[in-house]
Parts: sequence; structure tokens; C-alpha cells
Amino acid sequence: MDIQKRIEGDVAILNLNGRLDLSSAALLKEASKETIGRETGKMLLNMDKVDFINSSGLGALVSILKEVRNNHGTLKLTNLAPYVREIFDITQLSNIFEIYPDEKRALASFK
Amino acid sequence: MDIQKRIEGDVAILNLNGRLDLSSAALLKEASKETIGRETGKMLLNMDKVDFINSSGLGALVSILKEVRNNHGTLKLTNLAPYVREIFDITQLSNIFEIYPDEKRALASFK
Amino acid sequence: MTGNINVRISSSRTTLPLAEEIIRAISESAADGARQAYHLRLIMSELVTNAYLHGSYAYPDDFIEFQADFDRRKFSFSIINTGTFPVDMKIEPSDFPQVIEESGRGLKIVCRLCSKFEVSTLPDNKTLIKAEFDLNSQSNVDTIK
Amino acid sequence: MTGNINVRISSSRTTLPLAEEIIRAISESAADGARQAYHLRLIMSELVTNAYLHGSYAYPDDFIEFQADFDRRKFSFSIINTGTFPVDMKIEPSDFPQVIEESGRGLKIVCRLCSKFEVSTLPDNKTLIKAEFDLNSQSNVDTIK
Ligand SMILES: Nc1ncnc2c1ncn2[C@@H]1O[C@H](COP(=O)(O)OP(=O)(O)O)[C@@H](O)[C@H]1O
Ligand SMILES: Nc1ncnc2c1ncn2[C@@H]1O[C@H](COP(=O)(O)OP(=O)(O)O)[C@@H](O)[C@H]1O
Repeated sequence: MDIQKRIEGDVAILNLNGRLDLSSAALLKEASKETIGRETGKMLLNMDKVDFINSSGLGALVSILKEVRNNHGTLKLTNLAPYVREIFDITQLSNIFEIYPDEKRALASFK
Repeated sequence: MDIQKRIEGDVAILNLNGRLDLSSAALLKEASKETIGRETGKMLLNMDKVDFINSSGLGALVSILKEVRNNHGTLKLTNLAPYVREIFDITQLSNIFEIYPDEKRALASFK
Repeated sequence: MTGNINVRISSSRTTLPLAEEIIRAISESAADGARQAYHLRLIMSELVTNAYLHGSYAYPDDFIEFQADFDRRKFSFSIINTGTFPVDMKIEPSDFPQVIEESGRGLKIVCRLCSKFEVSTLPDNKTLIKAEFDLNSQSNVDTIK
Repeated sequence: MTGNINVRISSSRTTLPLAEEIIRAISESAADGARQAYHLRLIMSELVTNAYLHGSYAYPDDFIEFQADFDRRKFSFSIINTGTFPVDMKIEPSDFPQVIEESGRGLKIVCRLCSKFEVSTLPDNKTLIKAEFDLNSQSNVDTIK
């Protein structure tokens, strides 16, 4: 998994590229950690290039979400591929995560 | 392997995409067959997107070369990736095939 | 397509990406279409990850062994690892952790996608898991809502 | 990286692409860099193709079995297929077919890239081929000119 960070206004955006499984879960948690430390606490994960996720990847996202909330921040996900999105639905995690179709709409939703 | 055909002047160009091995050798020979039947007999294989070739793939190219020559045509290869090119060198097939760095130079070399 | 493949792989942390690549290739060979390929890959990925994580990580220099067998109708997968499966555990394909749990979703996903799922305990502290996926009927995927 | 993997696969025409994908994944796990990965992939591809083509295509419902074993220093590969290797054949790593031959290059390429290459005949009309590649020294690749 390749992770690119950038800042848009006061939102930290992480572009994820590759498969999100046990081997990449630690990497993503690590990369999120610095971002979570930022003052505004607004974080967006763009999953456009994530072609595969399994329960270890979901676990990593849940872990990040908890960390973000502990820091009174907000986490949003965007650009989920259809089959990736389907796994969120199966596991009912679509109810827990804020998921947006694209970055523009996700960014607009941060107050 | 995915094969796209197009015509540039009187040269038939085949863009090859994928690995050139036993499974794709038959496909390539088939696709070349119609092209070889054309009047001018000028044929160019652009191998830019061929990331892997083995001896079965080389065998297919040799077979096409023979067919082209039997029809008094000319075959040229372009855009070989470095490791693919190396296999042509190892097997001394670089001496038999006309290999050009890019389409422009290959096209210019057809009289 | 029809195929039968048996893989035995040293189960250190470094070989998991190789195992993941192999199951990706198997899923693409066996599946009819991208969505089915994703489901097959996911089933195998969950089971292989578990074999590494709950089994072999605790047993250095160990191996896991898995087998996939498929034709146009059915995809069967089985996997063996060292380590004992908790006997009292029930896996319900519904009822995913509502609270924010980081784990415990793998086998539920597998059960949800598969038409058959079986755990058995083998001699020598080994666990054997078998899963079946119906490639023909849309039944197992239609139930996803 | 270190790994040991054993694959047994039904050797119909349709499973060759799956075998090719698996050896690609193995080569990427074992190699240090893209060029070495290409060489490992090529060695395995030649040997696997031969096992299908000269061996198992003549024996329907047959299997081929291959094994890769690697650490940072050495990559060892062995493969077994049904079918007899011609006893009188000599493979010279130089001396590639100068004339326009469509075949006969596979094992020469393998010998050229490998530090060790061995063919043995097993009972039951089986052929076992072993190849070794030195991952550390550049020796086997430097000889390519
Ligand atoms: N192959 C296995 N060997 C031993 N125990 C296993 C195996 N697979 C699963 N388990 C047990 O089943 C539990 C549930 O597995 P799973 O649903 O995949 O969730 P998770 O792996 O996230 O805990 C694991 O925590 C483990 O105790
Ligand atoms: N695995 C094998 N089993 C039986 N015979 C083999 C095997 N591999 C190679 N051979 C024999 O060795 C010959 C040379 O093989 P190779 O150099 O790969 O060229 P090609 O496969 O193009 O003929 C083959 O034609 C075949 O007779």
C-alpha cells in the first residue's frame, strides 16, 4: 500500500493506493497517527485506488476512527470502489463511517 | 494479451499489451495473420506494453517473421522494455529482428 | 474454468503478501466476473489471514496449506494451520459487531458469502477450515443487503 | 526475504495462466529489484511451460508440482511433471539456434541464467528438473552479453 498525504484548507487528505489487508493495516495506522495529532482534526481518506479490503483493513479503519474521535476530530471516507463499498454494507460499517462519493462533497461537508 | 491494430500510411501497426507467453502466442499469431495478408506487407509490432516475454513468445515472433518474409514483407519491432530487450540479446535474436527504439524511427525506416 | 491447486507455504510474516497474491490469481481464474472474483478473494483472504494470525504466527518455521478446487459450478477452499480453534465459538453470519470493534468480522464475512462453512480439529493441534461458494446461483451474494 | 512454497496444480491448458501468475508473485517476493525478478520469473516460466507442454498436455487430468525455496542468498526451484525427458539431449547455454527456429530456446535461457541446472528421471515416467539462482552475486547475470 502506498499512502500520499496532502492538506486542503484545514483538512488532511490521505490518498490510499493498493490493497488494505493485514500487511498494510499497520502502515495505514502509522500514517494516520501524525495526521490525527493535527490541531483541526479533520481527516479524509480517499480510497479511490484501494482495489481490495478485507476485515483486517476494516479493523484498521475502525481503529483510526476511534483515535480520531478520542481527539475530537472528524474522519470521512471518499471514492469507495463498488465492491469495497459492498463490504462496508455487509459488515454494517456504512452506518458508522461517514462515506462520500467524492472529495469535493466530503470537503464541503466539513463545517 | 490485448492486441490493438491500426494503419499508419501503408504500415500495419499492432500494439501489444500484456505478457507474451505460451497462452498468448497463438493469439498473436492469429492477429498477425490477417495483417500479413495485406498488400504492402509492412508490419510493425509496438511492444511498449509487453512487460514479459519468454521463449514461447519469442517463438511466436520468429514464426511471424518467417511468414512475413515468405510474403516478401517487412517486420519491425519497437519500444522493447529493457528486460525484454535483454532476452533478445541473450538469445541472439537481436541479430535477426529489426528493432527500433520508437515508432517514429521505425516508420521512417520503411522505404 | 476448472482447476485444482494445492499450496503449502512457510508462514512467516513476510510470506503473507505472496499468499495474498496467489489467492488473487486463483480468484481471477475461478470467478465469472469481477464481483464474484472479489468475493472469492475476500473469502480466501480472511481464511488465509486467520491461518497466519491465529495459527502460525505463534509457531515459527511453520507452514500453512490450502487447496482450491473449482469448476463452473462450485468453488471449494480448505486450509490447515497449526493452532486450536476455540471450540465454544459460534459464528453467526448476521449480527456484525455494532460497537466499534477492531476485529471479529472475518469469519462472519466468510459465512455470509459461502454456501457451506466447516471447522474441524485435526491431530497435532491443527485446525482445518472448509468453505464452499456456489459459482452458479446468485444465492449467496443476493442475500447481501 | 525468506520463503518456501510448494504448489501442485492441475495441468490443463486453462490453468497455465494461473501458474504464470503464481510464479510472477513468487519472483517478486524472492527477488531484489525488477531485473532479478524478471530473471527469476523467466526461469520459472520456461520450466513451468515445459512441464505443461512436453509433459502434462499428453496426460489429461494430470498434475504438475513445483517448489520454490529462497533466502537472501539463493533461489532454488524444482518441478516435477509426467513425461520423459529425452536422455540424449545436451543443453548448452551458449549456441542459441542461429537459424530461424521457433523452439528450442527455453532450457538454454534457463541454463544461461542459473548457477545450477539438473534433470533427473523419476519412477512412473516422471521428470524432475532443479534449478538454482544466485541472488547475491551478480555472476549469473553478468555473463549476459
Ligand atoms: N485458522 C484459525 N485457527 C485458529 N483459530 C482461529 C482461526 N480462524 C479463526 N480463529 C478464531 O476465531 C476468531 C474469530 O475470527 P475472525 O472472525 O476472523 O475475527 P478476528 O480474526 O478478527 O478475530 C479468532 O479471533 C480466533 O480466535
Ligand atoms: N519438463 C519436461 N519434460 C519432458 N521433456 C522436456 C521437459 N522440458 C524440456 N523437455 C524436452 O527438452 C526439449 C527442449 O526444451 P526447450 O529448450 O524448453 O525448448 P522447446 O520447449 O521450445 O522445445 C523439449 O523439446 C523437450 O523435448
